Amino acid sequence: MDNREKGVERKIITRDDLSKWLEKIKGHFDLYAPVRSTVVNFGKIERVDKICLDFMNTFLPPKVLFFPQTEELFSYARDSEGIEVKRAEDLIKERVLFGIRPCDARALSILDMVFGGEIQDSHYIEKRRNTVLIGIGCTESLNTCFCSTFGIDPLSGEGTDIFLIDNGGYFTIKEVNTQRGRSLIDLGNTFIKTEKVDHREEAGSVTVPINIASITGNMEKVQEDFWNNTSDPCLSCGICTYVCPTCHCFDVEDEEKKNGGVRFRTWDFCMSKDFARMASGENPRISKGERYRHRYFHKFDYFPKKYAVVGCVGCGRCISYCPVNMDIRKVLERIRENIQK
Amino acid sequence: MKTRIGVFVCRCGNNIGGVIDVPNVLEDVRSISNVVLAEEFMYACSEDSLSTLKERIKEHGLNRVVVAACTPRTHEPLFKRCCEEAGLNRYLFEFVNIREQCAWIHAHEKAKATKKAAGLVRMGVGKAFLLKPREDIEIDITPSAMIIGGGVSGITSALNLARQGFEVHLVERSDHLGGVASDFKTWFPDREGDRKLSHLVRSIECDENITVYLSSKIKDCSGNLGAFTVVIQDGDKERTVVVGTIVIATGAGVLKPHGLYGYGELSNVMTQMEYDNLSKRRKEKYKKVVMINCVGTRVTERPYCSQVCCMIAIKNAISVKESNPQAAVHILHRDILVYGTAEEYYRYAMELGIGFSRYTIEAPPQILGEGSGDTVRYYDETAGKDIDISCDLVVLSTPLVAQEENESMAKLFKVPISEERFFLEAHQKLRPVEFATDGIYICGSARWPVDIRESIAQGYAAAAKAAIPMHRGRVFFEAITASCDEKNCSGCGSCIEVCPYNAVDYKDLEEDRKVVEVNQVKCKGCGCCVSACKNGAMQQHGFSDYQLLSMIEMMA
Amino acid sequence: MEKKEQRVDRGTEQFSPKILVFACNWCSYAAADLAGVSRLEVPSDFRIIRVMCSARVRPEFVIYAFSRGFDGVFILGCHPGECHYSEGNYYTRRRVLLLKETLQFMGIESERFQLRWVSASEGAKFAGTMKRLIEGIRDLGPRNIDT
Amino acid sequence: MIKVMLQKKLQDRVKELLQNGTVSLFIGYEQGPGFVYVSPCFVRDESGAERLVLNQFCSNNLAGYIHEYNAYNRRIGICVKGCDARALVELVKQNQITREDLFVVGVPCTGRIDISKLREEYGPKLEEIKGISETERSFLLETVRGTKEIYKEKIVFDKCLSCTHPEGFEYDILLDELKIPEFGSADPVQKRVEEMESLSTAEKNEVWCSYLSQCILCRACQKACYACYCPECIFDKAYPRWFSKISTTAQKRLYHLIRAYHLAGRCVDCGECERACPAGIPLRLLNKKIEKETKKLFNNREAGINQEGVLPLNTFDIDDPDFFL
Repeated sequence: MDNREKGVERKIITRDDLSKWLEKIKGHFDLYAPVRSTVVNFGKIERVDKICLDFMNTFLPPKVLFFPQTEELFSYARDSEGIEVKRAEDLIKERVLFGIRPCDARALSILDMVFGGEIQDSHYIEKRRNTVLIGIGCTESLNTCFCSTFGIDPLSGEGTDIFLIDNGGYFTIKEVNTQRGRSLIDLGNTFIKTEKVDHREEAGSVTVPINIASITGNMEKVQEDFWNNTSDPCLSCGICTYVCPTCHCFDVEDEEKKNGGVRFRTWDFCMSKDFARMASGENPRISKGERYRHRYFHKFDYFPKKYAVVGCVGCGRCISYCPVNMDIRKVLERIRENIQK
Repeated sequence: MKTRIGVFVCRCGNNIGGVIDVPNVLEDVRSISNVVLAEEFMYACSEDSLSTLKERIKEHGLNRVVVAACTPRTHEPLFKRCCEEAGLNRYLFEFVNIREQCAWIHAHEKAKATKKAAGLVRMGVGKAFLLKPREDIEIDITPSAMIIGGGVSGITSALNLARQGFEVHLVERSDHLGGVASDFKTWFPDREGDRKLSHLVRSIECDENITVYLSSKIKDCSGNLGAFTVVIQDGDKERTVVVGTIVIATGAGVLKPHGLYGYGELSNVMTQMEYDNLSKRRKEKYKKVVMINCVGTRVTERPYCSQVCCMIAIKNAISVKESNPQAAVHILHRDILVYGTAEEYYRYAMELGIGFSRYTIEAPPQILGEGSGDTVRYYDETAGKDIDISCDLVVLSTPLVAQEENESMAKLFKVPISEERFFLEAHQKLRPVEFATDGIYICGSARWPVDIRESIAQGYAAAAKAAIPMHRGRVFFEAITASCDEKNCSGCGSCIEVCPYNAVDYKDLEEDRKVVEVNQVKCKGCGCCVSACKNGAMQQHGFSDYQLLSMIEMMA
Repeated sequence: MEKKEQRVDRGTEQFSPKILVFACNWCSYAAADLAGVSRLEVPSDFRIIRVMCSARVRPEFVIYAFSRGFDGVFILGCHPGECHYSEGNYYTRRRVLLLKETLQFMGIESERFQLRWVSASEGAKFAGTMKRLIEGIRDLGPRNIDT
Repeated sequence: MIKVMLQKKLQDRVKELLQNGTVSLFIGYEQGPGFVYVSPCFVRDESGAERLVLNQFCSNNLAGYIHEYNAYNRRIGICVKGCDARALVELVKQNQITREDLFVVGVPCTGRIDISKLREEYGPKLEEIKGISETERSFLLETVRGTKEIYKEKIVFDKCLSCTHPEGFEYDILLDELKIPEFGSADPVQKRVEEMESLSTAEKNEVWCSYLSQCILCRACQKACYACYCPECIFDKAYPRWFSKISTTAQKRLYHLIRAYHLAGRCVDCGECERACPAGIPLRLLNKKIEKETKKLFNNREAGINQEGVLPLNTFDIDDPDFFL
């Protein structure tokens, strides 16, 4: 099918020029972009030609750059006088994140509510404030994608500073949403041309939405043994949580050293048996079913109640990486059926 | 209750204090949380230090005590007892070795030794923090002893223990009792012998508490103080006895110096022992006797002094001379070692006209003659020339050497032997007739070449030591056994497979789950099972993963 | 967050490795004491943890120590056949060998992890062995703990 | 369509087993998010038996679920391929279950398809695949664009290339004769182990660091393993804390070393760890290395082959090698 409009005037940048632009950006900012090793992940770019452009989406979501798996909060030193606490140095140099997908951009806006709401998490906010996002639209989708469920347009740059669309030989600069974005565009002025092009405005394959309208708000109606049975194949590993762009639970750990130590926060996952275990040894979510229920409640019940938004963006990572092929869409459908029963 | 750790660093006079900057160590230790007190002692083991220690425990409400001093192998019991006297459970004490394993071996780098000592104390504190109170394990003791070796020392031990009312099993590998001593015509120093020995042997035979096993060997030994199970082999027969204690009195052998001074080739060259035995059986009248001392000893392959040969040589020289005053007796020696009252006999020998001449190891004496030796030629340092002595008998003073079986015996009883293959006691000064292994004792020349006087003294000593637990009737073991946390046990059975004592076995839980259980009496606390346990359900008291990791962590 | 610690002695410019030693109570710990009693000189770069038997040293301790930045881990035990607990050191020998191979495979020099037999009477052997092994670690240089 | 027949046979037998109360739970496979994606399936009543599928994509080693469900069920029915039966042999040997508590249904296998290999051969649009059949040498994929033939050895799991079954294992039912499939090429992992061994230590370190940099410590490799059955894992212990979630290379190396070491002599080479790894780390490499060494050094047989024997680290030989001393 061909959805191209003929002869629309757009700002474009060729693939070659994109590299040059990014090279220039790299001169002013720390540049992060997708890099391929065993998997594709966001990484700090030393050489622009290492950037991977033919990726569907990264293995780990961009949250790693704002809420890293392990993050130092502060360090402390003890001597006979007392304890001295030193806050971890936060990101000072501004950086550019190139290649964020629309679903992940939405996910960041969700994380903003968590870390920048009632409680301001300075570690996150600082990093977020100092990062410019260059998004790339999805002209193709994976069969695990279901972002349209949550009203996400794969070709809209909501939440990004600059939004590009890959047109094969060249990228269209579809949106420049912020002042910071404009200044980045200024850096690339010599490479960005305005041309009449065949412009693609729709995703190559639209993601299939699922009906969640009757789910949020009605989760309580799901019977208990539903969770036990549904969670049967689950291995209680941490993959779905760690690859989820909106999961943000963390654990705080101290690493003791001689006369002092460092306090870190690290990602934690709610499918872990120990996640809810208290110091007393009491564990309110001892069974796999209870933990599984909690995971779905968090995304489709607690989140909408608290932030008026569903805590899922339909990126499909948890489906692709699940070692036992559990499918969140299938589970949601079964939840709907169970509620209706 | 808050953990309150008291750290006490011993200077051991100059031994530790001379190398390690003790105040510096204390300063470092004070910065560790939960350390409420850090003090130094000049001698921590002295009576007044111990009473100060007790006071400090009470005064500061200490519930963990760390002493950094010498080695736990000798002084740990002392401090543990001290803690106990101050009302603190003995298992809440931790010993740090900063003398033998720090000050003494690193005396050449004092700054580093101080840093290391502080680190070692930190590790000790790290472990002390996690110590848990325990009670010793109590075991009943079988009131019987096994004496291995029917020589003078073993006989003495056996008689002594039997007279205290204990059942004694005396095992001798030859067909008669008496050991090396039965080869001697006379004993040093009173030069009586035969009569005394036969008296001792008769006493053994008459004592109804003693069972003698002649021509027998030990085939196997298992168990521990209180209940050793020993298998005695006599030809094809095997007997198993259970005894509370074991005394090793296997003595020593005499070196047969083949290849030295024509021994084995010349008919009139023999060892002191052979001469003694010969003169016991028939009266020989030799006119020209030359004795050569230090044959095969104090040399590279056998660097030790056998301690008894000089005296044997003098004793035999005197007896030659006394039975035939015309005889010319010469002792060629490298040095004469006659300690204590034996010096008298040395003088007496000289008065009798026995010649003593020194030879050097660089130019050892030569025996000249065909078929039998007729001349001994040696280089006399004083005269500065070779001197020939004519002879009709050459007697070689050879050292006592460790029994060949010592190695296999050591493995059987799990006790150490020295580089010279003699048995190694727990501590030369502090625990001379004991092994580090409880319930096994050592006496006589199995430990080190000794004369008959000492053999007898040690025989008594070993008997006295062995009698202590048997009189008490029960023994307390350090509770460093392993135990299994049922909650975490997966029941995989690895621990059962590796336990050398069959102390671990399955136990069925109600909830249809198999877990293991450790028999606290059978467990000897090696920790094999703990390392085999994958998730740490099995732990050894006093050496738990948590405690050892904490030590590593304190070091990192 | 992980930095290569500078552990070079300024005075001698010599690298002071961080070495963990497990010694069994009956043989090698006694040998270390004997080395002390004999006033032998031993480099001070190691710390001994006393265990009742070398078989108590679970391989995880070794892995843990390497993860915590130790440059070397040595286990000292009784000679084969002389184990106070009959057979503990045979288990140790297997465990150590397999772990050495595995460590090497994962990029940690197997020379950093050593097993030696030292009996209670071998004070001099203890001193000599430690000297040699520590020298070996010095030659290998510091471990980069974040890699 | 022999496969479909087998699937039907399986469904019927399971229905029967549940009906007459032989088992209270049957663990098999069901359709996941697409034809090529298969999920473990837990059937508790006869009506559920229809969910069961059986095809060349059913690769999970279901033995891993046994320790979790054993406590709650009288007797568990389980569907195993020849290779998975090795895990059952080990579980019985390691006292995790008694053979009588299991009802083992052996399913024939001619090699299972590795999705990542398939993706390389076929392309990313795996949702196009709607059916599968096979010939002696190839799999025939029925797709929306017609049938596509792919040589088996190109897309089966590496482990399938050197397939091994346990000796003398008694299945309760065999759906069809169990044969060891033969392929033209051998399992490349042995060669990869050798390649790794030939590198210098620094190079090895570099390779592992690059692998470990991808590791997210999700511990799926561990959770997917049949042999991970401890009530509380050493990595989860708070006291002592062997392992923290702080994601440094050092921590990751500790994790992978301990995991592999704990599997010494127990790894049945089902490859679940590697398959589960979302970051594509070749974990079998480490397991194979340990298997190779235990074989070479201690003359130990692969795990799960025979029903006798002691784990290599739970025993010793007085003449064990001591060249390293």
